[in-house]
Amino acid sequence: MTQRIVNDFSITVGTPNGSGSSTANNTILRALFKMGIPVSGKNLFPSNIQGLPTWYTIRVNKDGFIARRASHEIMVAMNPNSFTRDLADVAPGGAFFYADDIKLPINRSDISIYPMPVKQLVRSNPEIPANLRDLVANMVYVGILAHMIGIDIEKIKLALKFHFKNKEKPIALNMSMVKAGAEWAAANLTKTDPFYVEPMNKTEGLIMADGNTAAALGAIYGGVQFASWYPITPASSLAESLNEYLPMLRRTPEGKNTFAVVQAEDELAAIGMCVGAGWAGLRAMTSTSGPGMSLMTEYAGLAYFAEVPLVIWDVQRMGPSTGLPTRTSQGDVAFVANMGHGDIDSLILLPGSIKECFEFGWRAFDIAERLQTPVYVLSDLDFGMNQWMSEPFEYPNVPMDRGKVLWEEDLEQLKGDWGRYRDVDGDGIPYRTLPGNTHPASAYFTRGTGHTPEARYSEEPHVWVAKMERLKKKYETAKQYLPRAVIQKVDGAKFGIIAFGSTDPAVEEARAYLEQEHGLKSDYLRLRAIPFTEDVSQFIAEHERVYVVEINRDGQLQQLLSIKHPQHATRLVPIAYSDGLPPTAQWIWSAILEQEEK
Amino acid sequence: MTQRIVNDFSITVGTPNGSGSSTANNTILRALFKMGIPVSGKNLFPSNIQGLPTWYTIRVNKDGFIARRASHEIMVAMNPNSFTRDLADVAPGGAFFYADDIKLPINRSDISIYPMPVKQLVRSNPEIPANLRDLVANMVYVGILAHMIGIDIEKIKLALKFHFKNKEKPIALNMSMVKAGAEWAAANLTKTDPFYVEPMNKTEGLIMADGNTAAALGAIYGGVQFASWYPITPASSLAESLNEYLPMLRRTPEGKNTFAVVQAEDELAAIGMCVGAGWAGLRAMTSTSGPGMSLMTEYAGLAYFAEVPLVIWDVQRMGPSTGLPTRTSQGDVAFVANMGHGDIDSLILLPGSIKECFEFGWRAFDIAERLQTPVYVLSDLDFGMNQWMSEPFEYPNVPMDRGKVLWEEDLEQLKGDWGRYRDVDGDGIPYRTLPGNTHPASAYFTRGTGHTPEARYSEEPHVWVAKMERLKKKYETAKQYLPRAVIQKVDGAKFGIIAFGSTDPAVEEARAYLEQEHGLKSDYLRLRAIPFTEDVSQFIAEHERVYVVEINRDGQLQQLLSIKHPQHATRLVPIAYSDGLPPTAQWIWSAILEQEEK
Amino acid sequence: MSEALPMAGAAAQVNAVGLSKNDYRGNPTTLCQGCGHNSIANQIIAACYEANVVPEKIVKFSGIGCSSKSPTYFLNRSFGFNSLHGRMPSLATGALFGDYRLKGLGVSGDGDSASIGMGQFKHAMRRNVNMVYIVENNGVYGLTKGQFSATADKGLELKKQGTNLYLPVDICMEALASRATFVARLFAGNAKQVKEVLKAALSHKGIAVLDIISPCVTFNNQESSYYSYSFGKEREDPLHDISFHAASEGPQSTISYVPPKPEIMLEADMVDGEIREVALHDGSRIVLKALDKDYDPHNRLEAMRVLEEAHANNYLVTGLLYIAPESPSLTDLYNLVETPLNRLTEQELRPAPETIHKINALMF
Amino acid sequence: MSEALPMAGAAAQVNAVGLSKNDYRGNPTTLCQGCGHNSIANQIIAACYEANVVPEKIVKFSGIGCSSKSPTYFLNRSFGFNSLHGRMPSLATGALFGDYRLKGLGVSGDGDSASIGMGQFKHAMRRNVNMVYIVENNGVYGLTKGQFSATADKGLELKKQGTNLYLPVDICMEALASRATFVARLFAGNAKQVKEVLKAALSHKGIAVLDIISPCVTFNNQESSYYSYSFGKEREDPLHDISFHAASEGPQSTISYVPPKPEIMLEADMVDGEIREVALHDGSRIVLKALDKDYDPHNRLEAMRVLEEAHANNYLVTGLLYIAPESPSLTDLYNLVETPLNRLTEQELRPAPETIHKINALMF
Ligand SMILES: Cc1ncc(C[n+]2csc(CCOP(=O)(O)OP(=O)(O)O)c2C)c(N)n1
Ligand SMILES: Cc1ncc(C[n+]2csc(CCOP(=O)(O)OP(=O)(O)O)c2C)c(N)n1
Ligand code: SF4
Ligand code: SF4
Ligand SMILES: [Mg+2]
Ligand SMILES: [Mg+2]
Repeated sequence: MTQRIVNDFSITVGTPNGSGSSTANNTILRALFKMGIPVSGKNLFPSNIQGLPTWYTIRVNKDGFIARRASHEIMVAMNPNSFTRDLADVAPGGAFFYADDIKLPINRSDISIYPMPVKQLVRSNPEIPANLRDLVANMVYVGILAHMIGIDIEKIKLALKFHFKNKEKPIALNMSMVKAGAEWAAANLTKTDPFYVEPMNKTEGLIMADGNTAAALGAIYGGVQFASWYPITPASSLAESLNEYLPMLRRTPEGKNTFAVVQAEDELAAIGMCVGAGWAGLRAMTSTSGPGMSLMTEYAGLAYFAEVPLVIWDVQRMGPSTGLPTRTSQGDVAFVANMGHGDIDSLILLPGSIKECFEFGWRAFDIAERLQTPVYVLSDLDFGMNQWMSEPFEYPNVPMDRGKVLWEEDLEQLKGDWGRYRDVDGDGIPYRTLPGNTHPASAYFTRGTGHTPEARYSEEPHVWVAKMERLKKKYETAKQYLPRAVIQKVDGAKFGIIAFGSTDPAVEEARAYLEQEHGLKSDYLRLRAIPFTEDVSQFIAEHERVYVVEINRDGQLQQLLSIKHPQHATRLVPIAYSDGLPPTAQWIWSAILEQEEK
Repeated sequence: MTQRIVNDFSITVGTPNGSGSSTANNTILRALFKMGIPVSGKNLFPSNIQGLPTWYTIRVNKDGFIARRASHEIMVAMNPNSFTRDLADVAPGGAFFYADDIKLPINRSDISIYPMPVKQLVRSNPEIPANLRDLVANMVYVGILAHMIGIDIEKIKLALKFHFKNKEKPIALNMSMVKAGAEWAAANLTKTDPFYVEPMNKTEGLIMADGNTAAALGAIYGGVQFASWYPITPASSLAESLNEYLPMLRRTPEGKNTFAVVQAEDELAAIGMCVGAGWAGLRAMTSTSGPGMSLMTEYAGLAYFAEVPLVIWDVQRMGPSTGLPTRTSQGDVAFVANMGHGDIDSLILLPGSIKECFEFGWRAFDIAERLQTPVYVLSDLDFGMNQWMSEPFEYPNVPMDRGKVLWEEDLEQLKGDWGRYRDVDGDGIPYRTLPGNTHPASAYFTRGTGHTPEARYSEEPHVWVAKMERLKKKYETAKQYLPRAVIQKVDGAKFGIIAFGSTDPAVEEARAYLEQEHGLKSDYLRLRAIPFTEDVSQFIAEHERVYVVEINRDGQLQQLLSIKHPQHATRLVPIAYSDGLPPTAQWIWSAILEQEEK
Repeated sequence: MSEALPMAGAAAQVNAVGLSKNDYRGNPTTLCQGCGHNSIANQIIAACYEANVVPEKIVKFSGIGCSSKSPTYFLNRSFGFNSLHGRMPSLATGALFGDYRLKGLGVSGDGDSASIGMGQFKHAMRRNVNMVYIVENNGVYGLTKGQFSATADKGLELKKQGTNLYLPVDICMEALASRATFVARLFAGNAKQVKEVLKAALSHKGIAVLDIISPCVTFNNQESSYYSYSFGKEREDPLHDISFHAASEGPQSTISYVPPKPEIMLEADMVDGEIREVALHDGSRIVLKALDKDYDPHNRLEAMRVLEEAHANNYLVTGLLYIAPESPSLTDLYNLVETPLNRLTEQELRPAPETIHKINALMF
Repeated sequence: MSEALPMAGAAAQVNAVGLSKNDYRGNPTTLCQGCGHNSIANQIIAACYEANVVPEKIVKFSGIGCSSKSPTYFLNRSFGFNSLHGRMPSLATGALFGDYRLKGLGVSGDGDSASIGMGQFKHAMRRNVNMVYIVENNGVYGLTKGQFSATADKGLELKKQGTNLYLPVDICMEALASRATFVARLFAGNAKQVKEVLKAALSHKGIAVLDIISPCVTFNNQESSYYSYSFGKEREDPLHDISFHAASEGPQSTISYVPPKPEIMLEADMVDGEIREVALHDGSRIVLKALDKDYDPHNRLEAMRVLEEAHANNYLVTGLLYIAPESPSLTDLYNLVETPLNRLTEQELRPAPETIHKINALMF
């Protein structure tokens, strides 16, 4: 047997969709996390409810690199329909566990092969009701794996306790199968592969969460008052998390709600409701994905032009069109930047971690209300639906910014002399009043057509130009309210990298690899908002080559950067690729190497 | 009296909307045209049916420069509500005609003032029924103007004959008022202004048409089989022209239709129907403007991805949002280029004359069917709804290109072995079959989700990437089918200008001015399609400065050019402005001068 | 803003909430003279004045069209939002959550609601959004110059448009199918009925759909159309006379735009010519006078029958077709705090700092 | 493409157009086992086989959802287009102009047609598009994992979603309000009835709306819901037995997918238990057996009454609710040439060269 390989490999489980493997997979993930080992788990699932092949891939990495890897050292094959392919996919020297009721040829001798008598073990447990057998079958591989690579059974129990909210019956039932698996493995399997896990202390103080939950919680701490949504993968769980946590966090002692969540009839209506609510002074949000974004275009343009604050979460999936509904991408950047006919500027937030999903969850409202405009938050399926290690969520460190709102007493002071679209402060941001304001001068009329500073209809050329120029000014003003980029500089960097969102772990790993293996040091700017602030321009100016990493075909962010930095357009090299799977470090470093070696 | 100014001035008529002045104004325009003088007429009208101020401005220019001018040498004021402003707007030394029932102060002495007893002349004509008085009142100013500046009364009669389709009664009625006006002017007015028209021969062989009619006729000669639309200004008259001319040109001898036009319930449905029809093998088109474009986004993405040919006319108006529905703009370029979530490439045609509206009317179908993709044609309100002098429409000079379609006999030959999305020819364009094909191997299943070359559903990463890369290849292939740019080079050019669409007359005039007045010669590329072909790149490469002229705030085309020409991004200087009115040469030359003098 | 202020110093007659009719006016109309929509705007002003509505308690909504322009012609002291073509309902739905005490007053057109807006219109009814939803129904697209709308009769001919090939949408039938809680068909030329039903609608809790036949004098005034004045007047078949009694005449609190009073419930069974009162949620009432027959506006199927009959016999039936006075409106269903949502403070909206630890503890 | 070819050399039983049942099949389902949608797909296969439909004469359409996936599970030899969520009707409307001889067969879901698709659904009915429009109605969004759709009952509770606050859309009531020319409510568990009504629907000219209650075994199978199997089975209240007689048994021309035959008109007045034949546009017939009462499917209001009654009494009524056999379908209204539009040649489509001069002469 070769050298032990500890805390540095990937485990992939292949099951049929809907077979209930997610409990098992999450249990492995959580147990490893509780052992203190950096991990990530990614669900690579089909757009289907039951039956099609699905995979769950867990990265275990002692150095904290938790991007997906393309190679699978340990494969658990539970699905006859993907068996052959799963077998082929095991890395040389890897381990292949499979349910032994699958009777298909096994033609590899370079890996360790472990049959698992799953059905048999389940059936031999008399406590398991017939209708639950298929469900708990998955616990068998948890047990076998635990024994074979050394997952702490106590941590598995912790994970199950969490999963079943301390309900004893299911915990016991599932644990019995885990143990049966472990015991069977102890008695029957001889380890021939080198992969082991060992406890560490690298996850202490961290939490485990998905980006949609984080975003919903962030919004709740941001005081969201109104949310309208329409179901769509991978965004649905964001609104569903609102439904889950709002009653817990946002009911008065008398049990009354300080919020309303409406499931709309479609995305046209979802955003329409949000625009209405935002206009009426509520912190309003909607969440959707590509097809929903396309449908929201017309209302988004109205909100921009009529200056209505609202927050739109786009949990990106693979487009164009219906595309791959259950696969991740960063393909909506260019679209969102141009979302609407006519001249449009979009404020875009780009969370780069689960913690930032939470933070931008509340911060987006401050920005939207301050700037009186839609704020788009671009997340993606990888963030939205996968479990990630994360720093704990931080309570907002600044008071809410409700922006420029005039109430009765303000109007009293102004003697009713105000204009909805007057640029009083010279920052391009006007004042607004809210429906329900009982001052007789409070009301104004809002429209998507040309209007004067007093909100009256106008087709006058100079009135139009003044309005549009003010909006442009507002967009400039916005920069001071947007999160700055996160910049890492190292001595001797040969080039810069710009990235955003869920690619961060892969970028970090690629940087480490390039430095270690090729002596190529790099600076790194993680972009967190559009429009680009001065620091971004400076970063570009400081580097002769800047690789712009993104999960799409066309290098959309690189294009936007080019537009704003014509003098440095040739420095911006797109590293853009999108095949539906979360990015790997290898993709990034090999693409950069290819360029560097030119 | 100063020097006579002949065939070089502007006439502007101010009336209340809906007062029936368009017959009168068109009559002046047509009569001047028939006198052989280059003219243009532009309707500057409100988004309203009756009552609000509206203007019609006619440019008369012996040198053939027919862009709008901002100064009005002759003003006809028929509207009390715009009287004061109209008076103020007359160029010094100009002439001011007004209906004398408007009793408002006249405070200018630097212009010629001519009161017109409009009501009186109308009432004094016993042949005019009371209910038509207001309508024909406008003919009075036609007659007075005719006498005062020398419009040939016979040509006015020709214009009215055309307008009333040779119906004697209305022609006589209107002519009587024209004559009454002319006679009254002869008897009562003394000319103190210098403006005259004189016959020329500069319009011989030309026609007079608007871009929407031209586009509809072009589509009809292109064999349009299906059109679905939803009313919207300024696009409605395109579809309405289809309704007008299709029965004349596209019925069989038996009186049967080779076409269908459906008024849809909205733009989501209009494009949906078009996608259905295009998929089923029809030359399908829809026409709309900004808000409709926004609504078409989702289906546009599907058509791109599922590779369905269709033609979408965007007759641009002022956005964002509802904007100024009756004002012109070129503000949808960036949006259309990115129309849909996910990675998108749009084929865009940019007609630059009325004749090209006709030509692209048919050519768009050839391109759409050849490339199996949506083709966007960007026109605008100025083209779409105003009358322009134009070269006559030319019968298509190439046979129809129906693209790669397999019928029963083709499948017979292939023994049914084909795949909807196979790249057989290496140009990225696959073959397709059409519903109704009775070969048992003809059918395939179309979807907006990932699919193999055999059109089966697939989520495989490499299948996705292959598909998207083929679409990119197709976009490259497209270049050979798109109209080339029109390039004018002159010796000693100091810079280049890139423009497109309805700005052409203003650009030409600005170039002439810059050369004559400032010795600044320029080369000029009139862009006619996106993606940019090699000639565009070369033009940019050849000039140190390239001014990109467009009617929008953000320099949208300039941005797209920057993206594709990073090495020359700094050369591209946006000359972008948009206030709702058709552009003037002065705006262009002054913006260029400002840059050149830096 | 100052344009919305009542004329200073005017010694006008005032209503129970101390406002003069001027306080209910808007800007001058920019619609065509004689447009049916104008008379509806006037009746809105009159109804609000007479019903002692506080203008700040009304929020105006509209889509896009000539009809949708009308909200600028009345109630300058009410907030208003002229939204997108066909998408008024969603906007109103969201906006009314801002302050549940506000009443929506939406003006839409037949193109706006029955063509492009069909989906949102139907879903607003399903949700019983707390608004008066007026469809100014002229069978054409006025603002885009006279194309057929979805309520145009099949076979109708218009000059530039040819023949309409599709079946008309019946706004009232749609409202009934979607279980709208207040459905009336009116005729813009019948000012009094419009005003009285409007007052009733303003008092109704939930959605009140008013399909008001409102002829377009410019683009659809042919003899063969339902929507022309002349024809409308002839064919009109009034179902009831409705008159509105404000439940209170005294000055009102600024909280409610409609006079609150003890409820007066509707009696059972009606006979010909009987006067029937329908109790509204806030205690004010409408009185129905049965002209033709015992008509019970609480029976959805009966309303459908009347519509079908009218359709078969080619006439217009006007009046209050249906009312379900006891249904909770949308905001009622959300168990909201008493303070309007848009007046909640940071303290009320942001969970306490200590909760963040509990939340983090849940994340594993 | 070859996947769509019938299995070579199979000596299967064939129908009147010479096809075996295999020729009507699709790919294996990827829906959940036990999903109501699967049994509907099977009945589509059976109905088309028995009705001697030529698969190339059918065009399949769908929106997005579990239901909308089904078109890949039947009729592999038919063209198909899985379009956008809620936007199938417009796509079908345009596509069927390609060749007016084709029949559309659309499969949608309740989310797809009653939530996001409400507007297009209604307008397809107004236009009487020549298609069978199946709504596989389960009251939930299956594919997005169990949220309420617009047909979910008010008050329904689902684990992750809480309580449904809004009134349900009644697909059949909507179809009737929009004057759909063929309206049926069925239950996916009742295979025979589904098949027979499907055959009738395929023979109908214009739009045939089939609201098929099709339980989602995965996300909506509670006792309190209309759409669960158990409940559905109990409550189901069959209106008629419908059996389909093809008017001709001989092999058909490839032009028509349904056997053309001399028309047989419907007789007047039915009594209990009587068998009634409804004549369809192409001469084939359906036979209705009145189970409960004299039910006349030609009376729209009666159909509404039956639905209202069922609603009031909390049961499901299944069967053919309404048919208007003589209405022209959309393509009939367009005075089209005999050759299908998509087979016209350049000669037929491009006006002759000399016409351009006339056109230019008109431009002044
Ligand atoms: C998305 C969109 N499509 C089209 C239009 C153009 N448009 C403006 S008003 C209108 C029709 C209005 O008809 P209706 O609602 O009946 O109002 P009316 O003018 O007849 O009162 C249309 C189609 C638009 N503004 N937005
Ligand atoms: C524009 C858009 N919004 C949302 C979705 C996500 N989505 C896919 S299927 C579906 C609901 C399907 O429900 P239903 O039509 O009832 O079909 P079922 O799955 O229940 O058969 C939704 C919301 C989408 N594909 N497109
Ligand atoms: S066009 Fe018709 S609907 Fe519009 S304002 Fe004029 S009369 Fe009214
Ligand atoms: S989730 Fe429900 S609707 Fe979807 S396939 Fe499964 S059972 Fe059918
Ligand atoms: Mg209308
Ligand atoms: Mg469903």
